[in-house]
Amino acid sequence: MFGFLARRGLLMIPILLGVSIVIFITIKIIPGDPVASLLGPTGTPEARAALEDRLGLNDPLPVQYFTWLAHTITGDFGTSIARQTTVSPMVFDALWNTLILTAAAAALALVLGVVIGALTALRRDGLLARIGNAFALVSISVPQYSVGLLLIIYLADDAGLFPVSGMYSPNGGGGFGDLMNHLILPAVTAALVPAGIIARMFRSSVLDVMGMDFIEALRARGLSERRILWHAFHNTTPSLLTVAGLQIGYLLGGVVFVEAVFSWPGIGQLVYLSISQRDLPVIQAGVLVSAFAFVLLNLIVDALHGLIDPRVRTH
Amino acid sequence: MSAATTRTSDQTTAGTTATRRTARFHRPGWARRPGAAAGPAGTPVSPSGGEKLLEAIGLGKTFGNGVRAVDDVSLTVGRGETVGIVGESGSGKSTTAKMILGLLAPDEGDVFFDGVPLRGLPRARMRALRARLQVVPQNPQTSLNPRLTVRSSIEFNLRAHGAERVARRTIVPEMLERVGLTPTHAERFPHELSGGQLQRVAIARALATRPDLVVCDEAVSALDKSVQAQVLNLLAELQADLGVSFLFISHDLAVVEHIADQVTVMYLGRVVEQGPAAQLWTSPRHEYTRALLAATPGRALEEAAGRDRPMIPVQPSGADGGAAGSGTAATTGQAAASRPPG
Amino acid sequence: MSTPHTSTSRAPGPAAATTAARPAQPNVVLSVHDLNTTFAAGSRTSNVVRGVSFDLRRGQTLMLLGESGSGKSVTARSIMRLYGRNATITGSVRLSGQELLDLSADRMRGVRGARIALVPQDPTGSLDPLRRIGAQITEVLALHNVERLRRAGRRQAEELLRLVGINDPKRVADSYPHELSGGMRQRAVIAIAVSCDPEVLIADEPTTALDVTVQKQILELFADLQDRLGMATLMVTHDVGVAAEAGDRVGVMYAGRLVEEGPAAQVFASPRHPYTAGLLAALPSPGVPRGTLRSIPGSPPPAGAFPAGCAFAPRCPVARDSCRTDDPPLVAVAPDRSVACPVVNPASPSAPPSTPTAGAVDIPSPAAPPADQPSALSKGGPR
Amino acid sequence: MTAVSDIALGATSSTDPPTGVRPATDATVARRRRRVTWGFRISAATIAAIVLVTLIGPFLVSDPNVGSLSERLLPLGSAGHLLGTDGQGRDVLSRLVNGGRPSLLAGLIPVAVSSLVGTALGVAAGLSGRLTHGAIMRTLDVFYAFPAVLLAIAISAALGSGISNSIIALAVILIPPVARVAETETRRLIDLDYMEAARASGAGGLSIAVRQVLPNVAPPIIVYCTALIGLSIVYAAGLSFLGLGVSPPTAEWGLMISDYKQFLYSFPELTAIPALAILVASVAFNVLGDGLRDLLDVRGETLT
Repeated sequence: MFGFLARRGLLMIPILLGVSIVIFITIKIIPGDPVASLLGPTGTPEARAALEDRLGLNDPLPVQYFTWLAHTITGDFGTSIARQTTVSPMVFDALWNTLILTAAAAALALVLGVVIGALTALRRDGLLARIGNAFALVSISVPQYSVGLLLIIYLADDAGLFPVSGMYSPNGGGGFGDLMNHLILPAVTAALVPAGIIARMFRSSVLDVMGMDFIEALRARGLSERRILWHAFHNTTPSLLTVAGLQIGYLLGGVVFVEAVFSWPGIGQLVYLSISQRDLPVIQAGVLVSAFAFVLLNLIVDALHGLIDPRVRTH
Repeated sequence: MSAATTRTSDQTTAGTTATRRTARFHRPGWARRPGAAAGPAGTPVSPSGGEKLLEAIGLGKTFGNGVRAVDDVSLTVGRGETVGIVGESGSGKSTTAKMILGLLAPDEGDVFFDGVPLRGLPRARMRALRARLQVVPQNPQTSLNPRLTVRSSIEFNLRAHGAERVARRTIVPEMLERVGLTPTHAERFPHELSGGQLQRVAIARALATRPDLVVCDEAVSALDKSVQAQVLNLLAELQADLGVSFLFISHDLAVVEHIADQVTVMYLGRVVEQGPAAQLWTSPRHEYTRALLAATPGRALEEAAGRDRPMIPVQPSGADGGAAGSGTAATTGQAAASRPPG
Repeated sequence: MSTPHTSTSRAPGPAAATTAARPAQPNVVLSVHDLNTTFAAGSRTSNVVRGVSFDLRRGQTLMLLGESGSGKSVTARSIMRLYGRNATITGSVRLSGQELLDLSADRMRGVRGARIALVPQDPTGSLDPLRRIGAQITEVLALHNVERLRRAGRRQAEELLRLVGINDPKRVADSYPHELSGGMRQRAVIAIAVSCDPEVLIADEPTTALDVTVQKQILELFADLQDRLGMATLMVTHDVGVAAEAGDRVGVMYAGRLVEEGPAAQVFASPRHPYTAGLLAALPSPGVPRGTLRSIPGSPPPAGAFPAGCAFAPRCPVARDSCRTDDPPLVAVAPDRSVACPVVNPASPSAPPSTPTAGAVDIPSPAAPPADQPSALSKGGPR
Repeated sequence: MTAVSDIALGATSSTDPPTGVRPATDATVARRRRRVTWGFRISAATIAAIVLVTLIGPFLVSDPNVGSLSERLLPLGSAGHLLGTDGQGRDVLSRLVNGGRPSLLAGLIPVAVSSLVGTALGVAAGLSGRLTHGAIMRTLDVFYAFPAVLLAIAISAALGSGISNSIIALAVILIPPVARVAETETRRLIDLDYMEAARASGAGGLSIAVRQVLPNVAPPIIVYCTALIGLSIVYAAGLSFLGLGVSPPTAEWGLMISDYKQFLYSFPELTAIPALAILVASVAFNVLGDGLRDLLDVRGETLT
């Protein structure tokens, strides 16, 4: 098991390197002149040359890359151009907020997806199953930014049940209950698409397993249908894990829209705001940190996969 | 595909005369080749007297995971001869077949086809050579591409060797009739055919380029026994008519004994016994061959055969399904006549 | 997902004797009578098993021999009522006198695994890939023997593995299915099947996925277990050789029907039904020159799409006109032997219908040899 | 992205097939299920209607960019303005109809591009030896390591706003999943008997890829990409919503939502109308994908 994890962990290194290269290149092709925006309109050519030199912009690209990478690995993402503060705390705060939202949405999506998936697989012709299928189909097609807006109107504003935006109320609150209250609407919005996808995949997976030979063998051994279902669900866990892992990763990016609508102070909103301000270091750091979280998540999913499925461990 | 350069051999003279690649396909019909084994069906071609068509010397293959799949395997296939390879799973028989087909490069040893070593053969020449070296795969359900019609599957092989459209048009129905189907089968998809019919199509596809050697990789193992007999008879008949050689790979000793002149027994990647089929059956030398023979179910049944059965005359080979009447390639009266008194 | 089934008309068909009329046979563990299985797919129905009857005695192995689509596996599964709602099973299946088709789903569940066990074809597919072998055995033990403790179950599991010829039961019990070889897996599956000491063991092509040398070991294991545990075995196979080696009796199936039934040695030495004869003649054997195998023309009809009359008639060399309209019943032609063919058994069309083992009337047949001599084929002969 | 099949449970799983013509292989079971579903028909009709409206609609409605402030924020059903007017007095129906073309194109073109590039990459990787396969797949893995939407935003931002840049960004993020599906399908074939026969036939690699592999890989790719169109439309409108797609005053669905959300509390229907348009188009393509799966008998493969 440790060997298995170590192998998977090692595989992550080249991927992370690739990720860093892609980010570095993306930032390099961004139009606009970071030096000019740092200097402001009054910068002299001399000051400009000095700054370029200080920022290492005259070095060959590979050197620039490795310098950048060395800083990045130590958690030094530089200084925000727009806010003139160090990027790291900003980004890690945002990441934490995004993770809270993602975790809540993922839990919701998983529960909803598994319940609907199991329901539609086992009661294939019932009315509930039809409703479940329709829900799954519509929810995977939903544009989150508009669903979020509509939820704001009907639940937050008209009914006054939930706060409209932000993480905490400005006056008072700030506690766990306050956070939960703010969390519900964005989490539901973010969970819709992954819930639909998990439901559909889980349905297929249950049907798949129920069609396998060993299910008949269990029946021939006299097991009750409930017990057989238990075996079947156990056997769907590897594929459920894979799908759920992918969906949580998708959430990490997909919450951008949700964060924008609900003014949730996460990575997505940070990156989105920084784009309009051409705040390169923040964009770099935001995308890099998200990708890192994603890769880490994959590692965890792999580990769980190995834990559940003995066949994965030995191969 | 237009790079039709040289062929290594001409079929009719069995020499190394270079001919245009497409010439192969412009012959009218399926003439009986001079020089092909002309005896009555079933008369074994002398194993040693025949001309060497394929020679594998000291083949060895180790896979990436350290498994020694094949170790020092040598065998010879004469022209117009059938050589069987018997072995259980993991014996290396399929790996050997892949190396002989040139689909897998051996770590050690060499394969000579008609005197030409496959190792280091330029790509173009190897591809040209493949017209003469074909394969009939194991599982009738997967030996044909499910998304292609029978015609497309056969034409694919022909196109690979530069057969022009006109030639392909005539060869496909000809080949289908040759294996006991009808030209109407050309437009069918694999899922519309039975297992026996699928293997007939696979045989037609393999023979379409008029090969010298066909590797039959467990080609009848997945068939029902009553259908398997039809296909075995068909193979024997095609060999008698066309003089083609077969390398017949199977785990079924009884089938190999029946169809092959020479048999190679493999165990854990090595050859444990080689010799004439009949001798192997009656007086096996190696311990493993004896064990294999003893384990072959129904051996007792085989020994008791012929004494009291069958009490009801059963017709000799006919085609299975669909093609009742015109399309059946019934075995020749000759073959039926040579049946031993029952 | 219960296992509903319909056990409807028990009305005797024209060709079937009533259940009551059958004399109780000593040692008959499983008695199948006029078994019919029909599957419904949408509006279509297909009758896959058609009036199959046979008796199975204690300590006996009956081979159901047939090619693909002959209904042999469906027969085996119908006996265990393993099909869902889309299958209709009629007739009678009696296990030691108890009618199985009348049992409630719950009670049938108690029979499965405990009194009738199944060894499926593919040992890999029939084990839960995510659970250790030991746990899969103890699960069944616990299921059918509630009072047993978990640890005792584990010890019992290891004993069972030893019983099926596994030398290091501890290791195997702790293994996952994918860590074992095919032969080992099949042994584990057999251990599960015999764990509750069943009266009847149903094995569906138990050796088809195995190499011949392993196959031999597994067949020997079956014989050995049968001697030790005294159960009756119903084995399904497409392999004539396996049937000849391992069967006391053999039932040949074609197109959902039993066409010939009798002691294995006699059936293979002197087959009566044209299909049996053709099947045997089609086997390659020494002395038959290449290219002269006597194959049966055509191919077996697909399951559920059987021609009218005798389903074999279109491929039969001796078929008469009447064969294409009348479906011949299975008729006793000698003590212990029955054949469903009016041509080889001319007395039959007017003769009273009879069940295979009724043994009441011995209809002398000109086609039958005066006496079936025991041949080299008897079980336990040279292997 | 696990490949899953919908093959019914129960009777069809036994070795001796009770129904059906022949041993139930993948192909035969699936072929029997081939059918045109109602979902397929309805979704195809819906898509045809949407396309028709976006093609000829603009000629039938008023100029989407002309409005008078005196007519701003008219409610639904007003005379001459069926769907009312927006904050600048522009006709909402006109903007909706005119917004269809950029919205659909921004969704369709990335899928078209990525399906071609992704299939080529996937099949090439699937058929190549270890080195090439590894190189292609590991490169794709890197793109896979980004949360897709975030990567699209980053690329869009890097290239600058504008519809063509958002199309490029979406194409880049859609290539890896398409390539993975193609690679998985190709690998599934590679050891099959007929592929061995094809290699043994002497045909060239390209010929094998086109004539033997593609007919098998194309159906699942078509099904997958049809569903991707729905996703792509949602993403494209989302980029516009964030201000990274088309620039004002062009009418586009995502931009309409972004424009109208300021009136969210007073005129929620303004936001709901373009949102509904996106939802209908997206659902239609997803249902079409499901229908195509049944029609082309593809083992299930849904969005990731």
